[in-house]
Parts: sequence; C-alpha cells; structure tokens
Amino acid sequence: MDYNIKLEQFEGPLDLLLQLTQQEKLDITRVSLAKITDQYLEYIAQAKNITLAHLADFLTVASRLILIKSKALLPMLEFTEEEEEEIKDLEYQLAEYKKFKDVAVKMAELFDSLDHSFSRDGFVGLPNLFYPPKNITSEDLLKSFSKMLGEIPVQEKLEQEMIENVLTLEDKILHLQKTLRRKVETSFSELVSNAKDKVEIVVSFLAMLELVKQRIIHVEQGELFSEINLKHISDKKV
Amino acid sequence: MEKDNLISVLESLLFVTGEPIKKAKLLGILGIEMEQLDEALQALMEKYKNAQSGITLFSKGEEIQLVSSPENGEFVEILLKNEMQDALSPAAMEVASIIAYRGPISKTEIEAIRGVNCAYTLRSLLLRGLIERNDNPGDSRGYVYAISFDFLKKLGVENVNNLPEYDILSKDERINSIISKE
Amino acid sequence: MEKDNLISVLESLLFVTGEPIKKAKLLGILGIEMEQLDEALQALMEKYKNAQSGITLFSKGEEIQLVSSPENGEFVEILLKNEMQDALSPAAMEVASIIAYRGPISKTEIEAIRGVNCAYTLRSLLLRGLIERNDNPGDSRGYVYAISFDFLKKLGVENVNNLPEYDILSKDERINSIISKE
Repeated sequence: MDYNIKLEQFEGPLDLLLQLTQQEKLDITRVSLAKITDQYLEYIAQAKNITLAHLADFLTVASRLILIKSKALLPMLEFTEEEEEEIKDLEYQLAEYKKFKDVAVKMAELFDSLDHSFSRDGFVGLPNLFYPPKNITSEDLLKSFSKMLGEIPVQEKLEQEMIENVLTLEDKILHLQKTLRRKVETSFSELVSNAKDKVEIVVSFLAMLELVKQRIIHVEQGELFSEINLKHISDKKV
Repeated sequence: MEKDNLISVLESLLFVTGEPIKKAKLLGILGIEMEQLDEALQALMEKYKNAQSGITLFSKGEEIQLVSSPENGEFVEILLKNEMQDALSPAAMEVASIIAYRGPISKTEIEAIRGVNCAYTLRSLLLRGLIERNDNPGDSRGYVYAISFDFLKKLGVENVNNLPEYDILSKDERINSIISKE
Repeated sequence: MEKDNLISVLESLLFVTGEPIKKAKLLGILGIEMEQLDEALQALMEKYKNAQSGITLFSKGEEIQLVSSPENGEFVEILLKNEMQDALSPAAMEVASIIAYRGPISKTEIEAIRGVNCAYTLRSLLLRGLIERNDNPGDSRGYVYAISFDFLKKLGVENVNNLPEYDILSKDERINSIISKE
C-alpha cells in the first residue's frame, strides 16, 4: 500500500484522522479507524511540523488507534473498562470535532460575504468636556499597572517553552543514529537519561522502532520490562 | 410610560450609545421592569423587520446593540472605506465557531474538542476583537471565552441563536446525557 | 435600486456616519440622482414621524444627519450622566495605566501588552477626556495616546514623571520585550 498521499496541512491529531478517513471515503467507525491506523502512524513519523508539545497530543491518539487496530487483528482480545472508555472518548471527540470543522466552513462563508453590519460611534458630537471617574487616585493607576506587569512574565515563559520544544521525531531519529554510530552499542535507559519529560521518552521509543523497521539498528530485550539494548548494524552497506 | 413612547425612548438610547449596552443599565434609566423592556425590545425588532429598515438590533447574552442591516453592508463599506482585514485561517475559524456555539467556554474545553493547543489562535482572535475574554466564574485563575459583537456584525447574524444549526451544535451531547442519566 | 431598498440603504449610511454628511457624497455612493435621493429622504422623514420612532432626520443646507428624537432628551441626559460618571472598569483602568506610564503609545502596542483588542476602551477613555490622541510621529497613518492634562490635574500630579514609581515602572523590561517583538 502506498501511504505517500499528500494531505493538506493538518492541525492536530483529530484533524489528521478526519482527513485520513475523508480521503478513504470512510465514516468514523472502529473498523475504519483500524484501517487508517498505519497511515496515521506513518504520518506522525514523517511529519516535520509536529512540535514536541503537540506530539504528546498525537501520541495519545496513536495509542488509542493501536488499541483499536489490535482488536481488529485479534478479535479475541478483550478491552479493559478503561481501554473501552478511552476508545469511546476518541470516537466522541472525533464526532464533535467534525461538527465544528464542517460548520466552520459555513461560518467562513458568512464571514467573507459582504453582508456585514456596522455600528456607530457612541455619543457623537458630544462637547469635549472632562468626565473623570469620582475618587480616582494615582495609586489606583499604580496598582492597575503593577498588576498588569505581574501577569506578563507568565505569558512570556509559555511562549518561550513553545519555541524551545520544536523537536520532531525526525530529529530524534537522527540523534539516535548519531549516538549509535559513535558508540556502536547503547541501552534505551542511557538514551533517555537526559529526557526532559515523558513525551521525549515516548518519542525516543518511536524513533527506535522506526530505525528497527528500517533495519538500521538491532534491539534486544532479555525479558519483559528489562533493559533494551541497541546496536548499530554497522555492516549495513548500500 | 406608554408603550409607543417606551419604544421610542429605547431606540433613542440605543442610538446614542452606539456601543453594546447591558439591559440592566437600561432598566435603571427607564425605571421599568425586565419584562417591559423585553416586550419593548421585541416590538423594536418587529419594527426593524420592515423592508425599509436600514437598522437592526443585535443581542448577545445580556447586552444589546443597534447596528446597520447586514444586507446593506456593501454600501456602508464604501462609505467607511474600511481597510480590508485578512481572512481568518481555517483553524481560527474553527476556534471561533466553537466559541460561538459553546461559549462562554474555557481554553481547556476548546482544546478538548480540537485535540490541539490553541493559545496562539485565541490570542490572535482576541487582538482582532472577534472574541472576548472574561474571568472564569468556576476557576479564579482561568478565563472563559465568548464571541464578540464585532464577530456577529461580521457574520451579519443578529444573535448566536440564528447561526447555522445552532440548536444541534450548541449542545454537548455528552454533558446532556450525563444530566439526563441523573 | 428599488425604493424600499434605497430607503433602507440610506438609513444604514446615515446611521453609521454619526456626523452630518453631504448629500452629494451620498449620491456618489448610491449611484442615484438628487431627485431620487430627495424622494427617499422624504420617505425616511415620514417614517420617523411614527410615534415609536426614537430617531429623526436633521437637515441643514446640503448636509443631513440622523439624531435621537428631541422629545427623549431627558432620558438621553440620564444615560449620558451615567456613562460619564461611572467608575472605570478594570479593563479601562488597565489601559489608562498603560497610557499613563508608557505614553505616548500606539494602539497596537497597548494591544500587544494586554493581548486583547482595545478599540472600544480607547474610544471611551477619549470621550471622557481622560486621554488624548495625537498623530504618531513614527507612522503617518497611526496615532499615539497620552494621558490628558485634565486627568493629571485631577490626580493631583503636574507631570507623568510625578506618578508613583514612574522612573522604575516606565522603563520595565517586560514591556519592552513585548513591544519590540510586535
């Protein structure tokens, strides 16, 4: 199957999912979600415009899709109550989002048409007089200004974080490849020892899977939950 | 005050104010009860349905505003020589729609529907005056967002209730089903 | 244009203008002859004779203007008094303080600092004579806002430099960083 169909730019995981179902002319059902799971994963692996901050959102949806897909492959698989709830959440969210995505098109038509209303300026022609509020003091101005100043750094910091977090899965793959070339062998826990948060660990894990798929690295895990060792397949010559 | 008289005074007040005005404020000035005011507003609205009317009444929550009829927008635009504003991106229109149908709504709730962070979109809508931000009555540190009169004027829609499919979209089925279960 | 339609468009145009407008200007926008315009104005005048009307047409030579009906003057006075004596809303207070400590400052800069559109607040502060608007030396199409002399006097301050903590607050880096980004 060829997944390399270009989608319009998508905004967030739900938008991507909706576009994928629409492209395949599918309704939003579990069967169709299972069908597009691979495409979804492929997209987030390739997407260069998903920032780390957004990646968490994409991964949450990915984990639910994988659940749905595994049930489609293994019908005997029973969902736990929590898993069932998560899948229902996703279905509900998709339906909700679709409603607004559709109506936004109609809203845009209204917005862009020439049929706008206009208001008039208030109290036109009023003589230029001075109408101060009673009892206002310069301390009131000071208080108001200081309060406003106090709220600035919070906003600033948020924006800073958003900018710093532009780190894509592709970056991680490159980083992993480089590390392995240098060291030939490493472990997963070593790789993520500097990870700032859970998301970065998940991204590293996805990156690792991608490299396994491309046969660039080899991984070994003795038993469940034990250390994962990674090895560069150095004799891979093209 | 006689009814005809009340309608006339009401129209004068709305005309002079220009900006949106709270109904409660009008009650104080007119010395009447909400019921009478609503009746007079209804009559005013009826009057503006006449084909000759170039004025109409918009309302949003507890506020009302007199505006020019949307169908004359083209001519008013020539008179005001408004600078063309950039169209809204599809993402911004989605966020604005969610706020129009579900507002007042918090950022978290908007993001739950869209599945993605919308801090930047909210900021640009706020700067353009298409949405309003107010303190969240349920959370003292947070805000809730609502559509502005300017957005309604751009749409040429006198009230959110007249938005396409308002009855269906304004309801969050899940919240409603939780309530009906109880 | 049909006659009903013409009356409606005419009313919309006069409604949004506020100021007196020359009949010749209306002819240009509407693409009609003076005779038709006079006829439509006559019809509009008839319409405003209705007891329910709170608006009336005022003409002086070649200029016309919509105004509120004089018989409602008493209520308009009360409205005016209320509006002009009200305490400032927290939003208006914030804008006033930004203008006091950072003026002269442009609308874009004020909006960047606050993150929301301030058109309405600026208009109302101007109307009350609390701030003044001057041409922006850095941008021929724009304006800058400063606190008014009357307002300073009311605060008992001769000059903005005498506002409390002016030296520190007027140079706050947090604001510089926002403004320079825009």
